[in-house]
Amino acid sequence: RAAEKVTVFAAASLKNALDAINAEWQRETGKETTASYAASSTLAKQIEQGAPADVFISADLAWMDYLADKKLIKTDTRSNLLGNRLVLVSAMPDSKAVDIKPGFDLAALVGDGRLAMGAVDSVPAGKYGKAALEKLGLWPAVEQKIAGAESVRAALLLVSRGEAPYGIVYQTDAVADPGVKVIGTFPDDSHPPITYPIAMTADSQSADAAAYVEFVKSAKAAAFFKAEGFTVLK
Amino acid sequence: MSLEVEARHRIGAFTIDAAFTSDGSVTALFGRSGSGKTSLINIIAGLLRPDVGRIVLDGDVIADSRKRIFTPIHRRRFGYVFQEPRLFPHLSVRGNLAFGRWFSGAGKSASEFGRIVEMLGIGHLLDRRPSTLSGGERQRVAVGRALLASPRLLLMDEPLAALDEARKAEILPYLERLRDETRIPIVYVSHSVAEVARLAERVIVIENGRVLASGDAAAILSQPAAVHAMDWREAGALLEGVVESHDSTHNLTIVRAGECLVRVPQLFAPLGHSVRLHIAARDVMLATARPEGISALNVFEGTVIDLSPDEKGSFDVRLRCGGNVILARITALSREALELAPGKSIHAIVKTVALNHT
Amino acid sequence: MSLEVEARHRIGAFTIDAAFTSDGSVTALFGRSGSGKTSLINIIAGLLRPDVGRIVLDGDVIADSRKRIFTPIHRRRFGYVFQEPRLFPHLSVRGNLAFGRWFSGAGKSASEFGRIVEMLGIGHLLDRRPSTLSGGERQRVAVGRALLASPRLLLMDEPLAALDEARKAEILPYLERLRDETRIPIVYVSHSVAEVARLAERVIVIENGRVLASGDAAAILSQPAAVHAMDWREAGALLEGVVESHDSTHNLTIVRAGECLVRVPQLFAPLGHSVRLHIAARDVMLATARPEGISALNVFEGTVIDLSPDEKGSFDVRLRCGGNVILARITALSREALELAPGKSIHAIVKTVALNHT
Amino acid sequence: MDWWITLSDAEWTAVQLSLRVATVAMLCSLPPALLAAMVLARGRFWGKSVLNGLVHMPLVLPPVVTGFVLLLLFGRRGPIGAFLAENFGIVFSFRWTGAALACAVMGFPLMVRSIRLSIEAVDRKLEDAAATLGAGPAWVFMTVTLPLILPGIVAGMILSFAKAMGEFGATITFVSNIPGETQTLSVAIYAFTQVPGGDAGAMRLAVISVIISLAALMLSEIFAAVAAKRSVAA
Amino acid sequence: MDWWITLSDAEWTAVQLSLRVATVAMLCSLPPALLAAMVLARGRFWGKSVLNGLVHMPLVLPPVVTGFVLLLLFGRRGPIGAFLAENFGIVFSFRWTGAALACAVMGFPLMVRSIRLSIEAVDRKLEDAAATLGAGPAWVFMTVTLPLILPGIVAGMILSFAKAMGEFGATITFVSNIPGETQTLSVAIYAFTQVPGGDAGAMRLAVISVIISLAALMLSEIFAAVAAKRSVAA
Ligand SMILES: Nc1ncnc2c1ncn2[C@@H]1O[C@H](COP(=O)(O)OP(=O)(O)OP(=O)(O)O)[C@@H](O)[C@H]1O
Ligand SMILES: Nc1ncnc2c1ncn2[C@@H]1O[C@H](COP(=O)(O)OP(=O)(O)OP(=O)(O)O)[C@@H](O)[C@H]1O
Ligand SMILES: [Mg+2]
Ligand SMILES: [Mg+2]
Repeated sequence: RAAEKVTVFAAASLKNALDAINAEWQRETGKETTASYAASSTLAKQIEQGAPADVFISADLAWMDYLADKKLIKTDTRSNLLGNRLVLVSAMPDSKAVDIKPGFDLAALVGDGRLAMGAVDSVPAGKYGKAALEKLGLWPAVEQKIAGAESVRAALLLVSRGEAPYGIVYQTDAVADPGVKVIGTFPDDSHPPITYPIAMTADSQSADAAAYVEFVKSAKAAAFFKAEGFTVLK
Repeated sequence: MSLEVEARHRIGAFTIDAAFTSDGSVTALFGRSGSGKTSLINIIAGLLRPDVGRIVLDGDVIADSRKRIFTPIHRRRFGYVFQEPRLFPHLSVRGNLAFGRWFSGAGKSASEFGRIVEMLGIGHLLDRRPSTLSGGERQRVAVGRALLASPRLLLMDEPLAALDEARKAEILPYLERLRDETRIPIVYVSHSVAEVARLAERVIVIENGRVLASGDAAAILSQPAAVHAMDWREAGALLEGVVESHDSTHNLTIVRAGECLVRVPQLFAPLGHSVRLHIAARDVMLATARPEGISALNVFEGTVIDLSPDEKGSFDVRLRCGGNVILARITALSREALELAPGKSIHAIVKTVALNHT
Repeated sequence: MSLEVEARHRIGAFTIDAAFTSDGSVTALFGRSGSGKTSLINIIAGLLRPDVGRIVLDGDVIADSRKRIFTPIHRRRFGYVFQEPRLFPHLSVRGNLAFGRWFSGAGKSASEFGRIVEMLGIGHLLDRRPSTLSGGERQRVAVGRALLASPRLLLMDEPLAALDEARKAEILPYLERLRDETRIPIVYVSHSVAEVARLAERVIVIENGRVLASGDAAAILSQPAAVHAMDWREAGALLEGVVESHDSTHNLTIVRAGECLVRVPQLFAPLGHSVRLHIAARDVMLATARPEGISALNVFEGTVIDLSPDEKGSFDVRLRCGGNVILARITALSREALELAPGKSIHAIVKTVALNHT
Repeated sequence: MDWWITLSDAEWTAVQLSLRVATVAMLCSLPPALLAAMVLARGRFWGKSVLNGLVHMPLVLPPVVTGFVLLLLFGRRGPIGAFLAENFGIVFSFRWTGAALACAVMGFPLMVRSIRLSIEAVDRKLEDAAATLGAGPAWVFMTVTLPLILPGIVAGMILSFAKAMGEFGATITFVSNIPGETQTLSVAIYAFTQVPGGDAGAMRLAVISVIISLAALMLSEIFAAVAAKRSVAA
Repeated sequence: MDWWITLSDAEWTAVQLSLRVATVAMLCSLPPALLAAMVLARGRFWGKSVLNGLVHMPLVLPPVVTGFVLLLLFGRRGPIGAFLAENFGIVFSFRWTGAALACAVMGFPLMVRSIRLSIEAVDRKLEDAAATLGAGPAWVFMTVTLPLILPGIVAGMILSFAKAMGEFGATITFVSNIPGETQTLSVAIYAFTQVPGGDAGAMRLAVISVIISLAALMLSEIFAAVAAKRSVAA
């Protein structure tokens, strides 16, 4: 029976939206799904080692590319599912909105505090954040002030707990946290597009996997993703 | 130099309920295995806190459960030689010996250290670990450790049990000197009447957690009923005497006890020094007439006080000889032959070598 | 019933280099503290593997380092009463006693269990943990544990050291019966001449890891030189005799040893049974003429063989009396008074109660 | 006890699974841990340091690395995993058995250390005494050594159990986060911390985890107290 | 030894930092661990179970949760953190001291258990003997108990050190991943595992970590052997 269930390996940040979508899918089709949420890196390596996953949704392109290189996904089923935006958050309710553009003195804003973000060479959000800061020419000034968290959630926590006055996180996480205030959004062109790709795995035996992928890409599902703050890509 | 002990305590099914006072400088605890000697000593040391108890040493109340006084163990400064050696395994023999000195302030001088080490014959062991010692060596180190802690009271639980006689003969005189010179009171557990007779002024006989008899060593050791717990073979009389003269050509010392002059193997005590002689009942022979041409040097005239009941074919006869009470153990057959009865005058014969206690 | 031991071993600065054979059923190991008795027993048991060694029991080669034979400890079935009790703390007394039975196959019968428990007086302790026992109680359980393992050889390292005399007097006869009835050989370490005299047929005297003297108990115990390691006070002669008659009205037994008739406290042995009498030198009095009207029941005529050198004012006189050699210890003064010299005829006087060994 | 009722089926499953995984991990690692402890405490052989190092490895390496190593070795395509699956039908990958394996491995050094410490404290003279009474080496171990090291064994088991309750790094890396199969309590807690609004859920599960572990601790203490009463050194 | 040369400065810094963090964590947790072990082994008081549970908490909870709790308590705004910062100038957040605190807390239950096990094995009769020789409770502890529990202390220290080398969950959550300040070896290893193709780097650092721990283990074994030789039960 387990083989008939669709098994989704998805980035941990998608848990809320995907849980809702899976529930909806079950209501409509009567079919159950199994979702395993973990870091994209973990999931990719598990798929490489023969994990019984039918569908993989990664939080960045790199790990999907990693599997594609090894021919472990059905490339024809791959598409970019979601997008996200990077925002600058502050824990201080009275902080003013800022305009993030080249020449913006982020270093002065941060002062002698820390700028929390995902770890810049391992966590996807950190990688995007670093790219944006470099593109805007702000990186050299703030490089020494970065506190690289283990995930966006941890970075957000650092800000909401007042450890770091400012942080760079995904919009999706920021809007859900009443403890922080979004004071600026990074221009979309300042960093490579934040993309959550989806694909079926090469080993997938499930008859329903294709239908499930279509469902996740459907407008019905899109509503759930949007509710969590994601941009739905077409 | 007075010790007052009172204790009532239950451990499992065993109840200790004992009280005694002793003003002797050495108090012997006698009793069969399991009678509660160690428990009693533990109570004195403070290791066992009795349900009800009171310990007074020289007027100093060490513990009194009614008044909620309890001097902590380490403030009592009671040197304790445990029944088992209990050496510190992580310290060398030297470390074990020195342990008490760290805490006793001044401590014994270096020369005292050397003296005790030599007396115990543990000089060659100082750098060894306790785990490499033989049973007797451990016991000797344990004795040294307690002695070197400058205690104000020594508790010794069968301290010489695992030692050979020659070694005992070296340690006992040291304990005697301790008793006589430094006047540290000692509570001493032993199954050997010879040891007790030699050291103890007071004897407490324990049976089943209770004091069966207590009193002067002389009195207790000549009470056959009380010595059931001890070596029955060693029961006898204890005479108090003073050194009268020395006969060094023959290695003899003459001790005056009451009106009797007793020849004993040479003692190294000055004239006039008071000494105690234990004359075991089994070593005393009786004769109706003064015998001639015999090797025994001590013949005392006396009268029979009374006879104990027959015990396995032998009688203990109490005699009064020149102000002393002497005990003689004879067979039923001899009793008939000599027609012994209270009031009969008799000669008691004791070999000098039988009085050798070293 | 023959034991052959040969061992050479270094432990730290101590070297053991001993060889002895014994065909007695009880072999006593004598020696001062630290002389290597326990080490030797450990070698026999297999707990210490000597550099060079050979153990043969009744022709059965238990270990031989040259032939690379080494029977594992648990296959030797040598019951070992350690110097310290070594009870299993996680088992009850009953569990400790039964331990050996689990492995010895048949094991002792239940009645034997009851007999041993009663003899040791540990019946009321069966459900207790060893940690709650007194020192002597532990030692008794350790003895019981070894006895109940149905050993083919018993190794006993001062098994009675912590016991009172009354208890010893209950255990010794049991060991005697073991020796006489089951004929289990025993290697016995003790500092007590009385115990050894009573039990042992062969005595090995160890000094500093070497065998100083070995031989028949009678021979060794009357060699003052060899008994330095033992209680000097207990040195004496060992007489082999047979029960001649019983005098139950007076609780006496008459033993014939050579041509001497010795009156001893009643023995519970049948007529004709052979017994051994230990007559301590200190208990023997000499007289030039047969004394009259004395309580001592044993007067033997004899002649002086020789006199030992003067030792602290006393001499050991060897006498030949009716085919036996008897030792008498007298003072230098008596020696002069009686004009003792080899060849002189003399009377030896021994009290019956002095021969009481129980 | 409001939150109790609000435990979802999935969470309830996670609780049961955690219990099963922790118990199995604890019990199955006991025999090898005993063996390793015995060898380390008593053995004298050349490779002892290597063995000792190996035993401590799961402690020294980040759990993610341990999990990854397990994935490489015991995964469907791993040498050991493939061997076991083919010859004995034992499959670890993405099964609860794999979670138990991960937890057992992570708790192994803790268990070995505890037991080893106890073995080293055993008075070997008692073992000698047992031998003179006719007990061969195996019997000596069973009747003397084992009862005497019971406190160490209990301590080791408790550490292993508690560790298994808290383990997620190696588990999620090795067998992913599959509800009902490999999603233990702590993995579920982790997943909750990765999404906005998950804190309450994480907290609720953490409380359950703590309660279970406290109960286990208490049991072990009672057991240890009984054992201690029985085996005071004589 | 090729890879040695290829250690980047940052990695080299991580190595040094790890050593410092692990050493400090081990040493600083020793006194409280001793105290806790003593109280748990010897004390008889009402809240003992609670204390015992508390000590085991870091083992039971996922490290991320422990890190989160540390952040709540010892963070800049946390009650203890604020108090310490104000009164003693001790700051944990984003400092290596915070990493050390996290590692110390994670290793605490391991250390306490080892020491406690040893304390429970101490023959109290020896302590009694010391008391009769005039040693007060503190001296008895110093001169008798402490030397006798040395094996347990060493075992506990080694476990704590090894744990500190492998800890990253609580560390990264509490003090994030700041190169040169809080990026310990295992945090760096973790970062490597999160990027495609980072395995080689992770492996290199893992090897270093293992070598350091092996060296520490070996040292402790030598030390323990010496101590054991000294204190065979008499
Ligand atoms: N590991 C060791 N290192 C050095 N010397 C040792 C070691 N073990 C034992 N010895 C020495 O060997 C000698 C013999 O010890 P053993 O225990 O055999 O004596 P023993 O005759 O049984 O003495 P006791 O009557 O005191 O029990 C002792 O002097 C002891 O100090
Ligand atoms: N925890 C306990 N539970 C039950 N009984 C106990 C406990 N501890 C001691 N006893 C009993 O108390 C009695 C007295 O013990 P103690 O050690 O004082 O005897 P002892 O006179 O020193 O004997 P020994 O001469 O054999 O050393 C013993 O019968 C012993 O069994
Ligand atoms: Mg006692
Ligand atoms: Mg010995």
